[in-house]
Amino acid sequence: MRQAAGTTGIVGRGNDDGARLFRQWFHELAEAAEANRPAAYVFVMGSLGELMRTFDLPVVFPEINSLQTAVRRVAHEYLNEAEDYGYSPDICGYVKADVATQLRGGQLPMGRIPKPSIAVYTNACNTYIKWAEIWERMYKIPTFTLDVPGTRAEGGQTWPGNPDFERDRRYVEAQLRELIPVLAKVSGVPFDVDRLREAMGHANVLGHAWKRVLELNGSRPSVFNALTDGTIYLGVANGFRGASEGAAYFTDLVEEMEYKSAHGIGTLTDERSRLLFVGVPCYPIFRRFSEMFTELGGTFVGSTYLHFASGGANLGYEYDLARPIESLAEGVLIGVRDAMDNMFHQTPVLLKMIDTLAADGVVYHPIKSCRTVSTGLADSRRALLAARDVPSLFIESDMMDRRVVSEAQLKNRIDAFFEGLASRRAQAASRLTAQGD
Amino acid sequence: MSAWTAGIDVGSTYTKAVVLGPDRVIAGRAMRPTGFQLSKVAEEALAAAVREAGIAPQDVAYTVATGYGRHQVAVGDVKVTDLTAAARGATLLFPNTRTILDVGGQTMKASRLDGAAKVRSFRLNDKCAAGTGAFVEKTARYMGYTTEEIGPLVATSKTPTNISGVCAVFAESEVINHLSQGSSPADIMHGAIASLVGRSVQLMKRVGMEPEFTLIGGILRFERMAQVVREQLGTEVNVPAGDLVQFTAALGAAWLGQLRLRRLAQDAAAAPAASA
Amino acid sequence: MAYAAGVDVGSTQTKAVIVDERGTIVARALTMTGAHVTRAAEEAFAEALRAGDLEEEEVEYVVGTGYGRYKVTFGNTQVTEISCHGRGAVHMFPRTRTVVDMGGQDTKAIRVLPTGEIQDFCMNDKCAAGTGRFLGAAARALDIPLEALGATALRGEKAVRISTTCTVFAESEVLGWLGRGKKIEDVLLGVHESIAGRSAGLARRVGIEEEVTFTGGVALNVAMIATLSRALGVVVNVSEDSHYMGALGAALFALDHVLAARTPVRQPA
Amino acid sequence: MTPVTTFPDWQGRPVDEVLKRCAELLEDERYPSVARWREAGGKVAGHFQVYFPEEIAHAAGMLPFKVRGGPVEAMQADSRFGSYLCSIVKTSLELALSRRVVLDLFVTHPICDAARNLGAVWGRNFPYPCEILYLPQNANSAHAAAYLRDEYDRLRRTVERVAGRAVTDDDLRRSIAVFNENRALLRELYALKRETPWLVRADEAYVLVAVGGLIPREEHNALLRTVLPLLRARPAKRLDKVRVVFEGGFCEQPPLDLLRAIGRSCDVVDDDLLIGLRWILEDVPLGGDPLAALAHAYLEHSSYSPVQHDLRKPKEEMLLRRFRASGAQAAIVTAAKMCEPGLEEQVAYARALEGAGVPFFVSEFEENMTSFEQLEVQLETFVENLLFE
Repeated sequence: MRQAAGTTGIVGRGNDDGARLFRQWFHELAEAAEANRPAAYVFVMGSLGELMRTFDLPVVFPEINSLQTAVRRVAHEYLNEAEDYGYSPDICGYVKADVATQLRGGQLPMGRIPKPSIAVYTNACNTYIKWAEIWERMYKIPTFTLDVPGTRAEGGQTWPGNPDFERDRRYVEAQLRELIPVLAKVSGVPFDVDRLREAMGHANVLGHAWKRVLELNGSRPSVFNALTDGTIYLGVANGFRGASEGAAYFTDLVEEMEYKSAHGIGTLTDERSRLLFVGVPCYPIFRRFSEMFTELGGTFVGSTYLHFASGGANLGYEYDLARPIESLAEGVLIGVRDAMDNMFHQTPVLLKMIDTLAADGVVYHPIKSCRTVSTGLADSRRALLAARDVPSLFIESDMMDRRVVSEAQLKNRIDAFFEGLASRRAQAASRLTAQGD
Repeated sequence: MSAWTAGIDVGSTYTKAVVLGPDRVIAGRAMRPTGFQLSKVAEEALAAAVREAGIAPQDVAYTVATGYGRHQVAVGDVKVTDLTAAARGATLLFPNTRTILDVGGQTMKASRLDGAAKVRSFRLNDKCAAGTGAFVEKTARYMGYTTEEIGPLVATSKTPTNISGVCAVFAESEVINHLSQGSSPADIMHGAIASLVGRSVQLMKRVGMEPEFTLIGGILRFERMAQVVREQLGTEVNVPAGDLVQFTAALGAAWLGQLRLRRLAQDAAAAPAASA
Repeated sequence: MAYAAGVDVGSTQTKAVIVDERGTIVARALTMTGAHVTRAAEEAFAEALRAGDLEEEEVEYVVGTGYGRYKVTFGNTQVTEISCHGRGAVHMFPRTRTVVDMGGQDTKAIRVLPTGEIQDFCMNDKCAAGTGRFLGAAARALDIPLEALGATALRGEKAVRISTTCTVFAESEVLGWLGRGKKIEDVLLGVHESIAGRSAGLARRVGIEEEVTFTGGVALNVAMIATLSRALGVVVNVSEDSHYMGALGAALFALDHVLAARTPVRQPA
Repeated sequence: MTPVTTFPDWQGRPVDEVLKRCAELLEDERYPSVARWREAGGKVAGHFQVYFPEEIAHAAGMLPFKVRGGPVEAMQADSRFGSYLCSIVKTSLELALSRRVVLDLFVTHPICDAARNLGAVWGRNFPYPCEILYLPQNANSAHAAAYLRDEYDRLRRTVERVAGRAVTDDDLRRSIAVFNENRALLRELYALKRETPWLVRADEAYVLVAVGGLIPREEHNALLRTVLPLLRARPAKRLDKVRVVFEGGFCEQPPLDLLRAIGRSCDVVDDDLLIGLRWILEDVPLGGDPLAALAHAYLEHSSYSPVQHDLRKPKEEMLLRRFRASGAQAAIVTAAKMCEPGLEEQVAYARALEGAGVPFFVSEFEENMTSFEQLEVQLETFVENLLFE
C-alpha cells in the first residue's frame, strides 16, 4: 500500500495522458474543420501517419470515430441514419456510422471532424476500399489505394532478400512514390525528405516502445488490461504515429509498465485467469464486457487487436533513415502483412502469446460487422485447440450494433467459461496433491 | 351486363373477400382463417361475400386474387400482389395516399405511390421475424397477455423499455432480463411496439416516404400502434375504419377488377367502330 | 438422509429436481416461467418438495440455473445451465463426452470430461432459427399435438429442404410447402433434418466425441433423435428425464456442497 | 489436350434436351464431370470467384474448376465459420470437406474479406497447396502491370509444382487461344440474349455459361458451337415481357429457380451472372509475353464488379452503360445475403438508376434459398406496375 502511495505519479499515467492526447487530437481536428483546412482520412492498418505529418495533414481515422459513437452509446442513431440512406443492416457498422457522420457534416460526440481532402488506405481490409469509394462519390476527392500484398499461404511469408519479397517491396515503393506528389498537391506543402526522416524516427521510437509494452504484460500480475487499457494506448499509437508526442508518450508508457512490473502492481488485486482476446472489442458495452471477466478474476494479458489494429507496429520494425522511402515501403509491407496475418493466420501468433504471456485461456469474439476479422475465427480456434490444450470461449456479438449484443447471453457463456476454468484448476490441484502423496 | 367484381386476398393467416359494385360501394365482404386448403377457403370466403352482397355467384363479372396464396387458388381471372392491390385499396379509401405501410403478423411492407395509385417503389422486411407483428405478439404472449389486453396495458406506460434484440425469440431472454431488472410489463410491451414502429418507419424512409401516409394490416389490432407511428413520424396517418384495415388489399383487388371490366367494355365498343 | 435441489429457470419452463445423498432423483416438478420469474422458481421448488413429500429444511442446499438463475432468490448459489447439462448428462450416462442440448431458444453443444466438467461448448448466437421452438410453431400451424410431431415426421419418405428455420416463419414456411403440394410427413421430416443439421454443425465446433447424450425438452421427440443421430453419425443417448437434465445437474452441484460440508478437510501429507 | 470427355451426355441431342442435360450437370451435387477428369488421371485446380486467370492452370494440363458454392447444406463447413457470412463461402468449403469435389490446388484472391479468409481456412483443412493470388488492388498504379505479371509468374511456378510439369510460353499461348474462342462464343450467346431474348430464356443461357466452369474449355467450346445455331433456329414466339438487366450475380449465384421465376415475366437482356467465367472482355493477344498479355487483359479489358476497384471505372456509371447498351427497360439490383461489397454497391447503383429515371427494384438472394415468395412478390409488383395502366 505504502508503495502504491508513492507511485501515484507513474501508475495510471498512460491512461490519463492517453485521454489528454485524445482530447487534444480532436480539438485540433475541430479547428481544422472550422478553418476548412485539408485533412487526410486514413485507417489503422497502414495509416502512413509518418508520411501524412510530413505534409502537415491532420489525420482522421474513421474507424476510431465510429467506435467512439458506440462507446458513447449513440451508435444506433448513426447506424439507423445510414440504413435509412440505404445501407444494409448486415454491412460494416464502422462504414455506416461514418456515412451518417458525413451526412451530419462531420458532427460527432467528440466534436466536429474535417471533410476528407484525400483518403489513403491499404487493402488490409477490403472494406476500406469500398468505404473510400463512398467518399469518392460524396466529395469527388482523390483516393489512393496503397496495395500491400499479404501472405500467400500459411507459413509462406517471405523476407528481405527473397526475390518474391523484393517484387512486393518494389510495388509498394512505386506506389509510395506515386502517392507523395498527390499529397504535396492536396496539402500545398512540398515534399521534404528530412521531415519524413524525422517523422520516421518518431515512429521508430513508438514501434520499439509498443513492442516492449506488450512484452511487459507477461509479468505476473499483468500490468495492463489488453482489452481496456490497451485500447487507449492503441488510440495513441495510431493517432500520433510519426509525431513527437507519440514517441514521448510511449517512452513514458514503457517506464510506467516497467515500474508496475518491478513493483508487482497489477490491474487486478486478485488475478486468477490470464486471458487472450481475439477479435475486435464489443464497443457498445465496452466497460461492461470487460467487467464480466474481471468480476470473476479474469484479465486480458494480450489481444490480437493490439497487433492488427496498430498496423503491425507491435513488431517494432526499425526504419533505416538512410534510405527513407525504400525503408518506409519495406516497413509498411512487413507491418501491414503482419496485421493481416494476425487476422487470417493467427495460430502461430496465439501459440507464441500463450507462452510468452503465460495465458491460460483464449476468448474469441467474432462480430457481425467485420468479416475481415470474423470469418475464419471458428476454424482458427479449431486449429489452436488441435495444437494446444487450452480453454477457449467463442462468443459472437458486434462492435457497433447494440441489436446483436445480448448481455444476458454473453454473461451466461462467460460464467460457464469461468466455471470450466475453475474446474480445470481444481483438477490440476488434485493432480498435484496426488503426486504429493 | 352486370358490373359486380370480387377481390380475394389469400393472406398467410386470414383470407378475405370483397364484392364491389360499379359505384365503388362494398356490397359484401367475408373473412376466413386460411389454413392450408387455400382454394377451398378462397371459394368459401368468396361465396360468403357474394351471399352478403345478396347477388348470385354468376353476377360477379370479374375476380382478382391477391395475397401470398394468390397462385395456389383456382379462383381469380387475374392475380396481382397485395402491394399492387393495397395501393388501389388505400387510394380508394384515402385518395391522397402516397405512402402505405402494411404490417402483418410476419411481413412488413412499405410502398410509395405515384398520383395514379401505382406503386413507384417498395420495400419488404427481410425474412427475419425481427420487427414484425409476431415480435409484439410473442412478447405479449410470453408475459401472459392476450392480444386484446395489449392496447389497454400499453396505455398505462409512460416510458417504453428499450428492446433492442433482433431475434423475436431471443427477445424473450431480454424480456426476462428487463423483468428481472424491474421494468413493468406495460413498459416492456410499449418498448416492443416502439421498436416495431421504429423498424416500420425505417422501411418507409427506405422507399422515400411522402405524405399522406396510410396504415393497413393486421398489426393495427393493437390500437396503440397507429398512435406510436404518429408520434414517431410526427404527422397524421390514415387508418381505414374498423376491420377495413384487413380488407384493404381485397378491396383494391376488387377495384382493379372494375378497371379491367371498364377496359374490356371499351375494347368491345372500339372493335366494331374500327371495322366500320 | 440429506437432500439437495436444483432449480432450472428457462425462458419458457422452470424445472426443479431434488436428489438424495446418492444423487438419485427423488422428486421433480415443472412449471411455466411466465413474467414472474422468482415466483415460478418458488412454485417449482415447492411442488418438488410436495412431490417428494419433503420439508424445505430437509433440503440442505439449492442451486439455481438457467436464464433466470439469479432470480432463484432462495437458492444458495448459481451455476450456468451449460455446466449443469454437462453434469446431468454424465450422471445419467457416465460415458458421455459430448452433450447436445436443445431448448426453447438455445441449442448447446458441450464437450465434457469424464468427471462431468465442461471442456468446451458452443451455442447458437445469431438468432433462434433452427432451435426447438420451431417445432412448437410447426405443430401449432399444422395443429398436430407436439408429442405426435416426431412420429408423423418419421413417416416421411422424401424430406423437403427447409431453408427458413426462423420460428416466426415456421407457419408460412410449412403451410407454403403444403400449399405447393408436399406431404405433411415430408415437410416435417425436412424440418427435423434442418434443425438436426444446424445442431450437428454446433457439435462439430466442439468436436463430436462418443458417447453423445441428447438433452433438453426436444430430446423426447423421436424424429429429432433419429435425424440428429444421422446428422452426427452417432446414436445418441436419451433419458426420459432429458428435459430435467439442467435441474438435475444443478441438484448434483448442490449435493457437492452438502457432502463437502460433511467430509473433514483432508490434511496434506 | 484433355485426357477424357467429361460431359458427353449432350452430344447429338435436340436443343431442349441439351439444355436439360446441362441443367442436370449443373445441379448434380456429385460433380460427375470433375470426377471423370480425376479418374482419367487429370489434376484439378479449384479457384474461387471471380477474377482468376484460368489459362495458367489450363496450360499445365489441369482442369480449372470454378469454386462457386453449390446447392448443398453446409453441414461440416458451418462449424468453420461465424454466423454473419455469405453462403457461397460456406458451401464452397463444404464441397471440398464432403469430398464432392477433390482438388489438387486451391487458389482464392482478395475480392472480399470473406474470400481472403477462405484461403487461410482452406489451407488449414487440406494438405494440398492453398494460396491467395494477390491481384493488384491499385489498378491505377503505373507499376500494377509489372507487379501482376510477376504475380502471375509466381502462380505459374505453383501450378508447375502441382502439375509436375513445366508451363512454357507456348503452352500459355495455346491455352489463351482456347479461352479466346470460349469468350467469343459466350459473347455470341449474350448477343442472342440481347437481340432475340425469346430464343433463349435467362435460365437457359445461364446453364450454358455455367457448365463452362465444370468441364474443359475445349468441351465447352464444342458445346457452344453446336448449341448456338440450334438456338437461333428455335421455333419460339416473342412474348410481351419486360427487358431487364440483372445485377448482383458476380460471385454467389442465385438458384436456377430464381432465374426461372424472373424469366416468367422478364427477358434478362444482360447481367453479371458468372462474370468470373467471362471477365476478360476482349481477345487476349497471342504474341509477346503471354503472362504480360494476361496481366494487361485484367487491368485494361476486364469486366467491372463490386469487388474490383479502378478509378477509371466508376461502377454505377458502368451499370448505366450496361443498361443502355442492352436496350433494357428496367433493372433488378440484387445482392447475395451478407455480401459486404454487393450490399454496399447496391446503394450507389440504386441512386444512379434513380437519377437516370430507370425503373428498378432492390433485392437480396441466397444460393440455397428454397422459397421465393419474397422475390416473386417484388417481381410481380414491379412488372404489374410497369405494364398495367
